[in-house]
Amino acid sequence: MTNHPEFIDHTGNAGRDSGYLLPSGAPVQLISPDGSPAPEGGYKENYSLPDHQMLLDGYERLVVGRRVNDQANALVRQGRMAVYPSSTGQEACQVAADMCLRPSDWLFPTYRDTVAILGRGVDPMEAFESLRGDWHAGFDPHQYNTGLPTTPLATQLLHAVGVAHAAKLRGEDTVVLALCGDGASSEGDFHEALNFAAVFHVPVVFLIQNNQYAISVPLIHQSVAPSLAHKAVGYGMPGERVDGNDLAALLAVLGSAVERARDGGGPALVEAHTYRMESHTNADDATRYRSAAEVAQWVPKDPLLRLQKYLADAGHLATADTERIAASAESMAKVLRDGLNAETVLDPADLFRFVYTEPTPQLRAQSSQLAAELAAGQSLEGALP
Amino acid sequence: MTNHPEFIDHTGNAGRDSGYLLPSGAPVQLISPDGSPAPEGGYKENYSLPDHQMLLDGYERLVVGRRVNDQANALVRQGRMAVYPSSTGQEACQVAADMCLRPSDWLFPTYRDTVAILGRGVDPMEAFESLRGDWHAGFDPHQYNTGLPTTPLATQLLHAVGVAHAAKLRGEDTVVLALCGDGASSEGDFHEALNFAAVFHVPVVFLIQNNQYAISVPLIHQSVAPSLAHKAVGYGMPGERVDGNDLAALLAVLGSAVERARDGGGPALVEAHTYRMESHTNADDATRYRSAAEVAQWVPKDPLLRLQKYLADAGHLATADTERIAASAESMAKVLRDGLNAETVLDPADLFRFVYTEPTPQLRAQSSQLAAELAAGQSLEGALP
Amino acid sequence: MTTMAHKAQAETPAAEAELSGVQTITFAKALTLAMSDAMAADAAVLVFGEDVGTLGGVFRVTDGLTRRFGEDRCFDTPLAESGIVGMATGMAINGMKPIVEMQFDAFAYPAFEQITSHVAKMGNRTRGRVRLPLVIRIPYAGGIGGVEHHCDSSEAYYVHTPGLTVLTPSTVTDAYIMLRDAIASPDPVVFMEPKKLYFSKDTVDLDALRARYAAGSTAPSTIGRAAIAREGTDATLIAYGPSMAAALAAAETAAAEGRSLQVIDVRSLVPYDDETISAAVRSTGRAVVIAEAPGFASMAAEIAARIQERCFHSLAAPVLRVTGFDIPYPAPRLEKHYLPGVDRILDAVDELQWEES
Amino acid sequence: MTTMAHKAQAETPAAEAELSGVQTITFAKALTLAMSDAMAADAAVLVFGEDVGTLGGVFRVTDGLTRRFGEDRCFDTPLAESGIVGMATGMAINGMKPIVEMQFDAFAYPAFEQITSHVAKMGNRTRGRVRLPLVIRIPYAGGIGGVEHHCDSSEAYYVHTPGLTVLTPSTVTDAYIMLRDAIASPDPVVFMEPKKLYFSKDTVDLDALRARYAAGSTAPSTIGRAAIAREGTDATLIAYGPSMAAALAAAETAAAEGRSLQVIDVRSLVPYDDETISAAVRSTGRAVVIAEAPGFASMAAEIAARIQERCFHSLAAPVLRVTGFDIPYPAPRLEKHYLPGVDRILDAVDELQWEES
Ligand SMILES: Cc1ncc(C[n+]2csc(CCOP(=O)(O)OP(=O)(O)O)c2C)c(N)n1
Ligand SMILES: Cc1ncc(C[n+]2csc(CCOP(=O)(O)OP(=O)(O)O)c2C)c(N)n1
Ligand SMILES: [Mg+2]
Ligand SMILES: [Mg+2]
Repeated sequence: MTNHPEFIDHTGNAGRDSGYLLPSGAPVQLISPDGSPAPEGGYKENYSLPDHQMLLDGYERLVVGRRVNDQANALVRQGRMAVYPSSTGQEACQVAADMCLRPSDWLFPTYRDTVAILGRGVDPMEAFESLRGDWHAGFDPHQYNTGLPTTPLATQLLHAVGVAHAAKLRGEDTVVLALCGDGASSEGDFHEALNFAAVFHVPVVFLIQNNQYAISVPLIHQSVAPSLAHKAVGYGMPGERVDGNDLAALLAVLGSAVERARDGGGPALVEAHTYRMESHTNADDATRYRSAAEVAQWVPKDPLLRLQKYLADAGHLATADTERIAASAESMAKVLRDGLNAETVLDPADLFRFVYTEPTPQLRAQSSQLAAELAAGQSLEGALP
Repeated sequence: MTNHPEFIDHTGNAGRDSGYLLPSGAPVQLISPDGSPAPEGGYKENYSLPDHQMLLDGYERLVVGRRVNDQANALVRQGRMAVYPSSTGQEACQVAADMCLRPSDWLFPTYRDTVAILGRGVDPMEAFESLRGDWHAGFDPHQYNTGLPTTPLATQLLHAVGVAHAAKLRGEDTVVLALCGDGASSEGDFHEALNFAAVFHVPVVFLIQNNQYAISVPLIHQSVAPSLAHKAVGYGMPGERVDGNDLAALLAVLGSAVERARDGGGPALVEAHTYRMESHTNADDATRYRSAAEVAQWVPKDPLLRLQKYLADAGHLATADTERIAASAESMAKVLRDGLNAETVLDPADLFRFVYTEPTPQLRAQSSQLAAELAAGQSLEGALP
Repeated sequence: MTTMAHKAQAETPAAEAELSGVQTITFAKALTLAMSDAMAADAAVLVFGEDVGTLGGVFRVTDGLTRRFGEDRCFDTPLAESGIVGMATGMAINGMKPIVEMQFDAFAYPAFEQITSHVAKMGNRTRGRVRLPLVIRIPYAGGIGGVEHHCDSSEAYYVHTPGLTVLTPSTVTDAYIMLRDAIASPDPVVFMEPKKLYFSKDTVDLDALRARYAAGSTAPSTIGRAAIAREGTDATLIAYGPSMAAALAAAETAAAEGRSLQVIDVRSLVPYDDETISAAVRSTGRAVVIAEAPGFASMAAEIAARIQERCFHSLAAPVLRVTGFDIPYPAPRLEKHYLPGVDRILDAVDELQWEES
Repeated sequence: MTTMAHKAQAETPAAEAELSGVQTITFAKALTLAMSDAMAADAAVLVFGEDVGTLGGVFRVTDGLTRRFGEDRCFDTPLAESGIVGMATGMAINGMKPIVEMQFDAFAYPAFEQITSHVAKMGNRTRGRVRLPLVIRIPYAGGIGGVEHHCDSSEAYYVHTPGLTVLTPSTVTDAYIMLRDAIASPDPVVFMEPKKLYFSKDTVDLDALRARYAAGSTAPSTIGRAAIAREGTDATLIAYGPSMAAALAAAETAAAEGRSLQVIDVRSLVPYDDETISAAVRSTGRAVVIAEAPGFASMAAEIAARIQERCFHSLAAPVLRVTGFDIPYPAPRLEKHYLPGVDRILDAVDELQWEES
């Protein structure tokens, strides 16, 4: 129905024609780690630097994102949350994802993408509801056109394809941006999602945040392909790799993939090279599997530092900007502190309310049983060790 | 443990380096459909024509394979088998697979690969036991180093990887050749198998028999990649495409992939372009989804005709050869007829014997129940409509 | 870009002469009609899966839907079941009502994670903010001489998973109305179709069936409602789907021998109709549960456990089960030994301690 | 090419000071020791999965195995569960005895097709010619404040699938011996480890435990054998794995109130020990089955159904079930309402119609 047969050579008679699908030889970089414009050569197809206003907006989002990570890490240490998977060091990928999308577009995040979720305008306390352990999901995906952060790896990529497919069938110009990690690219669902997207030619941009690790497992045990972006060619979609700590390059590469998808150009795969600066979650201890020296190499590549230098050097970061941005980050941090320090009240009857649209007779009975127990003031801790 | 980091550029700093992984621009062909040596240009890396003795052996296997398909189709029409998925037109792929392997190597076939299974020396009545509906599998994989024909698509590819991995850990030089169809390449297990094979650098050659259809679904609905062989690059293994109706090309391409794997070169993906001349199985009606004209285009590309002409033109197919080969095909057909026309006696107690090494108390009780029913002469047809 | 509006124009409404009035149709045709009527009524209803388009499905259940509604409404997918269910989930999130076909029971297993971790949980996870109105059709069970992996009775996996509605019709009428009820449900439904019934026939009044789904109709949904398939007073046989024929035949045979057996068609496995089934068993005091799946930790186990919990003091004998053995489904030539047949059911009835009553 | 022989040389046998004699160890450590002892005894035993190598597993159950046995014997795989189980199947076909770890219960679902259609069926399919001596370790169940998808009690899916042996220990001793029995089994074992017990401790005599597996030992396997965890005469509590603590605590409380409750640890879910469990229930005449999984069509349903089938005339009351509700496992702050606790068990015991006896 929706293939693009001009790209296909299943008869086997055409010449080698996959070049246009291959990623650039090195990750696209527009701003060097030291904040200077990257030299020619890291470019491909002349991606160009976004304008200063956009970069300034992006810088603000990065600073807020970092503050979110820092504040959340502190709150989880203080026992105000069940778990927090920090994205410190990876914020540029999430910020770029948000900035490339319109409100009517959809984002499908993973568990590590709280910064991106907040960037979509999700109410912070809704965004943190699952991490604080109150409920499995705290926000309405339709209100923000944002999927729920998904734990079973790579499964959300198929939901992204479905959302895009539905929109396309209705003739809407929605684009869907789906995030996953390097580890998730090994799952069967990754393969099926990319293939479905390509065959149905739907507007999905897949962004692999390659942060070099899947918990403790380094990329070398995950894949021996030239790059993860090279997987694109096997689906007949273009692949690209980009410096995931360079917000400018991310905006250029993702932005062009998103607009190409919007124009009916079909899906694309983007691999962003970044690094998870902290442990997998607060429950993990990254020192068990990687050296401090390795982590130290990534410190100077930090996405915030680089953009700050670039903007400052270009004279686009006035003291007023810095102050405003710091205030905005602080105000977000305060929202998180206040919200997460406040006690929430949960209704145990909710356990039965939503499993089906109408609770089944069985669930009504079970709900009554629990209500009776609670009314009788039973201790419920017996089962906990 | 077993990666080959020389191929990997996860730092993203090397130049474009995936060329060596890409398949040739067109499927490798060594003998044209008209039986003449293929012109230069379809070659890659100078694959060379196998010697005449090998081709004559291959021709005999093709003729026997075709006879197996014809005889089995007749027997299934006569109700002597539950089902038969014919491989008429695709025999060259299976014959080449057999010929490239040593007895100590392993083959992992699908349900359509009866010709390959027989070529491994499997007793014909054992090979047909599942197709006649007597039991799920009729032969001992270890006796023939041949996996059981697998129905759940692509799942056997992982078993192939495991067999290869075990052999490699023991320092054996076993190579495993795993077959699947074009449709099966869409399954998640295909992705996981190729990736595991690449990451563990194990000696598996994956052969996709691209016969253009998955039951009724043409390849264009399965993939829009430049070719299925292009999927190899995403795993960091070489891919190649080959004319699947040209036994000589198959022997050259598969043979070199097998020997490369044996020498520690790791896995490879080969896509063979062929065509399923008949319906998916006897239960299918291919006229519902494809035209007679399309089928007719493939008749002159037949693998038998082409090799016969080539050998005859080269003076390597004496009348005596032709007669011997015909007799050998007839004798195989007779084995099938005699075997499948003979009634087999099944022991219902077998239903309980093998589920566990030692039947559980529950299964012993159920076995006794059935034995008692049978002793009481109960009719067992009640449940059948 | 092809829009649905565009396709609707291209559609030739008269392409398929639709049946109406009183007709003798197969179970498979009833399913086809349920889908095509639902598709005609609601542009959000889509059908997709492996071979469901041009071929019309390996059992021809989707036959004609692509011709009638176009390739945007009924189409083939790449061969990947997790992909099919996962994409359907996304489409359901975004306003569609997909009906997907798993080609055979065992070939739904690759989709198990999507079904269990997403389809089943989405409504609850989102506190009801995202409902998934999707239907996963699964041809299941044996009795058709099918080869390995084509005859699993896999319902236990789904009924055990909270959040799924699991339905299985056994009559031509139910094939139509239960599938329409499934499509109309705001919640995800696993719709299990007994393969061996596909070509069974019955005469039905299509106009009457359709009227149930007309605007303003107050016809009750079959979801959560068991059916009393035969009245009887001495004992209750409880079955569903592929086992209904044997249960009814057993009751017929027993009647000739002077024993009156009531037969219940559970048909809605989840939600389960405790009320009807417990009342039935209390009325007879004896029960045999019949199902084709291996019995261990199965739907039949649940039924037996529930009945004894609820009807203990009405029971003259334990609730017995006649199920498939705890073995993989046998090869074609041995399946007759596996399937719960009339004699095995009557043996169980004989064991219900009649001497004591 | 790296061979095992080569690696064996590279191995430093004294790298890990192994424990021996009487030791106080955690449940997790008992599992580690079971694997390392089995690996030391048999070069065919391998361990792999996600994060099991350098990290030693997210619960540290494989801690030290790579250091002691090298990367060929304990290693990380790409992140793909179907891949892990499928590769293990191939390795088991070719002479290895793999132990694979699924990181959490819900993350075994991507491997469901491999487990159901291959691992479970291979022995039967081949008339016993290919046995798969592999162990699939699955940390399961809740009570740890885990987030969604990390607390499923998924045993029903496996126990319903013929061909799988399903074990679940609840004591430190059983953690060791049941895992060794699982590794020694020629058949595939799904080994379900209650997460909340990982850090529970007990004092065990490791030399005595190891002696069970020394050459010439005649110690019986735990496979197929339930354990009587506490003697009692008034009613029988039947539990396993994560629910044993609550069952034992309930019996303790009941004893203080003058009611003597027997507690059975089913521990071998398949094969199931009808003999021990039916005899126990017959001796008391009353039974409550306790399990954390949703009750519908669960292991608990099977136990209840079997007991009433076999012990009907010994029963003074229906067999009651105290299970998880039929809902997805709750978020951390609500899980206490879900878990079968002491009070809920005692309520069920109170309902066993004592007035009538
Ligand atoms: C299907 C599945 N298997 C295993 C896990 C457990 N798990 C959670 S995160 C993770 C690592 C993921 O790595 P990656 O995809 O690179 O993302 P990152 O955490 O680095 O952002 C694992 C193994 C899971 N959530 N889902
Ligand atoms: C997991 C799974 N899904 C669906 C099927 C049903 N099925 C059997 S063969 C087939 C088509 C396979 O096509 P392809 O891989 O191209 O192999 P071919 O039959 O053409 O040799 C399908 C859909 C199956 N066997 N397994
Ligand atoms: Mg990662
Ligand atoms: Mg094919």
